[in-house]
Amino acid sequence: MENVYLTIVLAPLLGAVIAGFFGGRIGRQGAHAVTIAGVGLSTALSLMVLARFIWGDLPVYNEAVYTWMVSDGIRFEVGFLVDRLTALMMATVTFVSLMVHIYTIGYMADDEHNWPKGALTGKNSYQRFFSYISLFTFSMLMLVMSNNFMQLFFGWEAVGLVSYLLIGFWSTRETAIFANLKAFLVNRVGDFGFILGIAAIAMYFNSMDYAEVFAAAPAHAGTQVALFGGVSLMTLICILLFIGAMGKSAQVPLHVWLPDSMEGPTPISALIHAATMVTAGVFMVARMSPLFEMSETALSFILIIGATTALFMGLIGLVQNDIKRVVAYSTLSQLGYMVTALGASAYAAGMFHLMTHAFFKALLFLAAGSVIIALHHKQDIREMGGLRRYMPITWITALIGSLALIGFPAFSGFFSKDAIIEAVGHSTLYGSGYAVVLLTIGVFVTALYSFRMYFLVFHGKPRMDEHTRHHLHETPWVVTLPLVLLAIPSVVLGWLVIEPLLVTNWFATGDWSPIVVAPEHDTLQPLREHWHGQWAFVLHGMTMPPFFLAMGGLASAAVLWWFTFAKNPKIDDQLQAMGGPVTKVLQSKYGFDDFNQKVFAGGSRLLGRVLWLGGDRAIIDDGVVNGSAHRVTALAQRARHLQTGYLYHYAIAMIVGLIGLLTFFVVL
Amino acid sequence: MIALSDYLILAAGLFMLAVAGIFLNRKNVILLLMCIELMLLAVNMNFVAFSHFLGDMTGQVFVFFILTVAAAEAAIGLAILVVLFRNQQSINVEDLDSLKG
Amino acid sequence: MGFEKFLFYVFAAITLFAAGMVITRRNPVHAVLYLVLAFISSAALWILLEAEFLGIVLVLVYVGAVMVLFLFVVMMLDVDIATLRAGFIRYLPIGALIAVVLALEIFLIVGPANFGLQQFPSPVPAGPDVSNTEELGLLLYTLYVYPFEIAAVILLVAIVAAIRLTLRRRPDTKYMDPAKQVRVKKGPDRIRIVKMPSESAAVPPVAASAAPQESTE
Amino acid sequence: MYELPLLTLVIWLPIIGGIVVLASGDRGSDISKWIALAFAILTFAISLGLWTGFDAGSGQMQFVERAAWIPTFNVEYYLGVDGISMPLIILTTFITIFVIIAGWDVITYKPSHYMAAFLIMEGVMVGVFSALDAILFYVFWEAMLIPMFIIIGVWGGPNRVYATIKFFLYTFFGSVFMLVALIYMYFQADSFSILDFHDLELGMTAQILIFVAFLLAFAVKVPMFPVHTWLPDAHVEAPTGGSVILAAIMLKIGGYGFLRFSMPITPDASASLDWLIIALSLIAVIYIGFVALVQQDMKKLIAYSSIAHMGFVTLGFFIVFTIIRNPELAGGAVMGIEGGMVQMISHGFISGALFLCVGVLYDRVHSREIADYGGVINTMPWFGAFVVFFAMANAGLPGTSGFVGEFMVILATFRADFWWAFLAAITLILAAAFTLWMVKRVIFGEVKNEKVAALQDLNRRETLNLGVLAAAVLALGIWPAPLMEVMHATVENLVAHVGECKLPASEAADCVLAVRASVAGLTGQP
Repeated sequence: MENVYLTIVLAPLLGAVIAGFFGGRIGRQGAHAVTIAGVGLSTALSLMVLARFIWGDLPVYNEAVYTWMVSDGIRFEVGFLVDRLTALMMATVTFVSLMVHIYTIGYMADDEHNWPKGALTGKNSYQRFFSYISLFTFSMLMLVMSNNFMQLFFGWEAVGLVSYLLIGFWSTRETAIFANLKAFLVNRVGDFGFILGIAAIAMYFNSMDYAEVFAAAPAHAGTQVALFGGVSLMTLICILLFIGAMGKSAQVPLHVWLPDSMEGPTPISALIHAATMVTAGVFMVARMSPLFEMSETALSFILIIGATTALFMGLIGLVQNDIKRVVAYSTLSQLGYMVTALGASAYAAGMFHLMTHAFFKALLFLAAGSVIIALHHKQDIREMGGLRRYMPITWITALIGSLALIGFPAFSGFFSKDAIIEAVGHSTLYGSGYAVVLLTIGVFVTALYSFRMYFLVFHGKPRMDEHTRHHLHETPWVVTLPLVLLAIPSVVLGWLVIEPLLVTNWFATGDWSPIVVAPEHDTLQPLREHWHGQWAFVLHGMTMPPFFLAMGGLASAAVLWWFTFAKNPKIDDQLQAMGGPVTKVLQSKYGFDDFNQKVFAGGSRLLGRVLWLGGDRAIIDDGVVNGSAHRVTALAQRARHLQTGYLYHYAIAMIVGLIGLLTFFVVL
Repeated sequence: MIALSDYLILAAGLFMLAVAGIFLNRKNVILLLMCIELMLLAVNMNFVAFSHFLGDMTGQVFVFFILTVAAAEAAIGLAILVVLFRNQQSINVEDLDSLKG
Repeated sequence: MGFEKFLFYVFAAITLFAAGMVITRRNPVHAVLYLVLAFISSAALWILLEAEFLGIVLVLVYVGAVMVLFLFVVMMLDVDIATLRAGFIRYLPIGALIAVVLALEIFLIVGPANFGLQQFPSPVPAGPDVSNTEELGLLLYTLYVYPFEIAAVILLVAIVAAIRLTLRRRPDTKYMDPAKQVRVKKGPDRIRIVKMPSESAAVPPVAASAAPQESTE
Repeated sequence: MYELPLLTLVIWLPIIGGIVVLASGDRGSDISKWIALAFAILTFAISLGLWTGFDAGSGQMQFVERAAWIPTFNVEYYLGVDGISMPLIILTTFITIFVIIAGWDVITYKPSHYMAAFLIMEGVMVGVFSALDAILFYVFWEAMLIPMFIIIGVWGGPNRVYATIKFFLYTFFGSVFMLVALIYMYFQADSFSILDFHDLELGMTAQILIFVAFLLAFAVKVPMFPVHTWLPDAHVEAPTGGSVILAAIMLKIGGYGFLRFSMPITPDASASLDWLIIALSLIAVIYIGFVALVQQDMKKLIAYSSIAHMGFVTLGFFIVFTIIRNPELAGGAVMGIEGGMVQMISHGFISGALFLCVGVLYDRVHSREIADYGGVINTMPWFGAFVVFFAMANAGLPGTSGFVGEFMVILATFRADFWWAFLAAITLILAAAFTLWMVKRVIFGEVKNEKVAALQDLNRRETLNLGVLAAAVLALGIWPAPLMEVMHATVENLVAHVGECKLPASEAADCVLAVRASVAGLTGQP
């Protein structure tokens, strides 16, 4: 199997290299052909691997490809661990990536208009874009298929790099290059914690290998570290690792980069900032479940952070008018759900939501992209409306995506989200009460903002200008095909996989279980005990508060729209104005951006200037280095008067010295 | 008998006179040079006296070398003096302060 | 008091007296002459110390050569003695004071208490067949041959330096350089061919007659 | 079996080459440049023999050459390499090639002298890395200053005189103390062999004085806070090639000195004063990181970033003692030193490449101010790609060589102390911040002015230069194992050596604990 796995990883890399370095020579056709071929091959093989895990009896693969280095008895290797968890992620990543590749053909078709005239960067931007997304696929696969922490960190940073390149893809736009720098730095804050976590593992386990670390972990369950007045080793490691996940999965307060990253082209918003990369944190925590299970403190921490993100980021989505930003805040909120699930030890539920979310959020983003293409890169939802008549496929698929997002019964989101809320409800950890309340309210908010956007975009009278409206038409097949292909799993996936994923513990292969849950934390156990098939789950879910809240949100959006907005298009602004201070707080995104900008960015620049001008220049250079030279000069200026130039003065000095010396000898 | 100390005291006296001479004639380079000759003479006197009283010829060898060097010094010193006078029309030490700091 | 001792005191007195005159004489020529006296009496004292060779060398070399050199210089230079003597009286007390202090200190050390006859008994006088010159020569040409050579080189250097320092080229006197005369070549040094523009007929007669004269010159 | 004296060849071939280049002169043709290039490549090719012939299993000195030089004082012509110096020698010969190529068209004033200076520099630096005799080392060490002095002083920028003198005085100031220490040890050991010094038994007071003397010499070279201020000035004024050599190799000599002299000769003093070096290293990482953030001049920014990265090197070296002292720790000491070594090699590539990048811009626009640029990628896309790549490497992105050393040092430091690792890891954020902020302002954005609009992309020569360096950075990042294997045995030897007390028998009772007391005694504290 090694060759298969290597092919899965290297095919996109090869595509990226060819498209990136020889983009000018092979042209647009060549570039998208070669990258799609690469990713397509990966997808096919990944699906094959997944299929063989489901229906065959593929053993878990855990081997090193080559030894990166050996130092001090620790082997740093590059290798793959492919079990069912990995296979699921691989399939999701490659499939969504393939869809995005196809979609990009349409989205980037007229990319040269996005560049200033004469800029050489605009010349092969199409090929470069394909190169980047293929490179991303490679990096993400390296991340999920890793069997050790070093390679995990490699993938972790590599996806960050590609994200940096892609957010700043339109490098002449000031907002884009601001956003990509911000994204990279905020992610680096997370990585800061992550690398310390890895260092802690290296110190106490003397190994980078997952399997070895997990095997040795129980022995360290009671280890205490003399920090902060004594914490358990596992808590330290888990919280440090989770700080990394907070960066990548955009959890409060490291979430600030994600909305800004919407400056990148829409396909990558779908691929990287919704479906795959941001879920890396979720995947990582699930992968590390044997460690996280040993620290209730860390789990509580995760629970609270996740729940906070889930509700409060959703609220911001209510006041956004940029179509992509609404979806972005919804992504933040959904990531919060996944993380909360992890905190409640419902790793399977988190992975389940990750998967369903990957499909329906990619779908929503691509649908938004489709709308943006049709409107010639206008993104303000107040200038849309009535698009369902012009773009039927986009409309239907977007509706499916929205329904899946809000957890409409029987859609994929319903299963995953209900499972999460139920699991969190069963959690007994500190903070679980807080979490379950926030998540439940979050359901209402999700439905409200999703359908606010949906109605504003697809229903009512068209509000765009005449010129644009005349040119409105459905986007080409390369755009709509991925929409349709993503819509199908958005509907049926939940129904199909909830039973294996959550109930029968499909992840375990033989005696290898990637997801480990301590019995006392097993919040999915009640679900398993009362499992009577999907129908029963749906029917049961429809009696629970989240369902009513979701429907309430949907209904509120519909009512608001139907009775007010359809008549008065300005009503949205007025409503927001009525919100007063609350709206202000939401529009300022709770002030995180201003705070970071002023305190961290401004503060470091100020500190740097003080240290440079005060420390380096004033004290060291002018004070000590040039200062000592000046001191010597000044002293010499005074001492030179001793040199009168008169012979007899020197003679007297000599004789006086002689007398002194003689006196010294005589007296002694 | 003449003691070693007698010679030493004589040499010391010579030396003192030379030192005093430097003070008194502090402006006349020629006299300064002469005083230096006197000092060397005093030193030589000591060497010869010690050589005699210790029965060691090395002291006289040293005097020989000192005489050589003193002759060379006097020759060059006077030559410099001549050049100096030619350039400055003076051998007044007070006029020679180009080394003043 | 033996004759020897008497001689010592006489010459010692002469030496000190001469040295005192050297530093107090107004006229430098006198000072040099007193210096000669001091040297000669010192030479006598050295002979008393059985250092005959050095005593003779002192007279021959020092008095005969170096002091004459001093005299020449003193007489050659037109020295304004008055300004050079200024401040003589003013510095007399401090000069005397320093000299006395120094002398006292030295006497304390070199006095009879440390270097008297008890400590350093007078050696037995050498017989008439002992040659001080020979002994010195033996030492100089065996053990001290290298320093001796170096001393010679120093003297040579001093000669060269003194000549070089005092040598000067007078701009107002004319010299012949035989080397240059010998090196003259036929071509460019003896004959110079000057190219002239050819004459034209329109040139006025006055100019035409003047031109050939210039060219032959 | 007859063996070529490889080390002698690698040292003297470029020096002879330099003389030949000087003799060839500048007669309007490129002949001197071709000769210089030929010598540089030949030297590199020969130096590769050191790698291929190296026995990685042995931590002993190899390719040893030994001949009497000044027998009166037991000074020898004594050369040899181990796993620490060999990679540095190859780095030197490798980088020199690019320096010569980089100066090809740019240097118009006496190019033959320029090339010759670099070739001689190369030979002398190889000499520093391979000398096993203290006096030989010292001679090379000081000789190194001369070509650099000339390079900055002749081909430098407008303020070059100040920068050269500052550079010279700083480094000279440090090295005289080292000479005193070396002579002291000669009287103790009756030999100038560095390996004899390693086995020399020294009392605590002597060790501390020697350690401080070495520290002064090496800290200036590294440079460590607070004796670092010569570096930004020297870099700013130096021509591109000078900056590259300075950053890529000369700084490494300080780090090499710590490994070859300070730690093995005075292990007890190092152990008792390691807190000082660690504190200075952490200050370098953080303080300098902040200072780099606000630089207006690209070369200064990279210079400050070099200081911060070299802080990692010294940190990696000196945490060893904390780890050794802690009996609970199984390992980590070797990783710290190896991490520091990898960081040195990698920094050689990355900083060299970054300076070459600045040189590329400077040759075209004649400005190093960040504010004079903006949107360079619009006119120079390939160049922009290289800059982003090297910037990422500078920020320690995994997959590039910049990551390997940082990663290992952080891993090892964590064993020594959580908070040290915490502070060291801040570099992850700071390095990314100052490097990428510069990239944002210079490379990205809209074309800022006409000069930028008129820029031409890389020519073939520049592409070759940067491309090869990029390949090296990538190769080392993807597969550092070959480099690690070479130095492994040596570093293990070194760790075993510095772990042993060198105090004489009379002080043996104080070996670990009384170390502190002795320091207190020296400073007059109870």
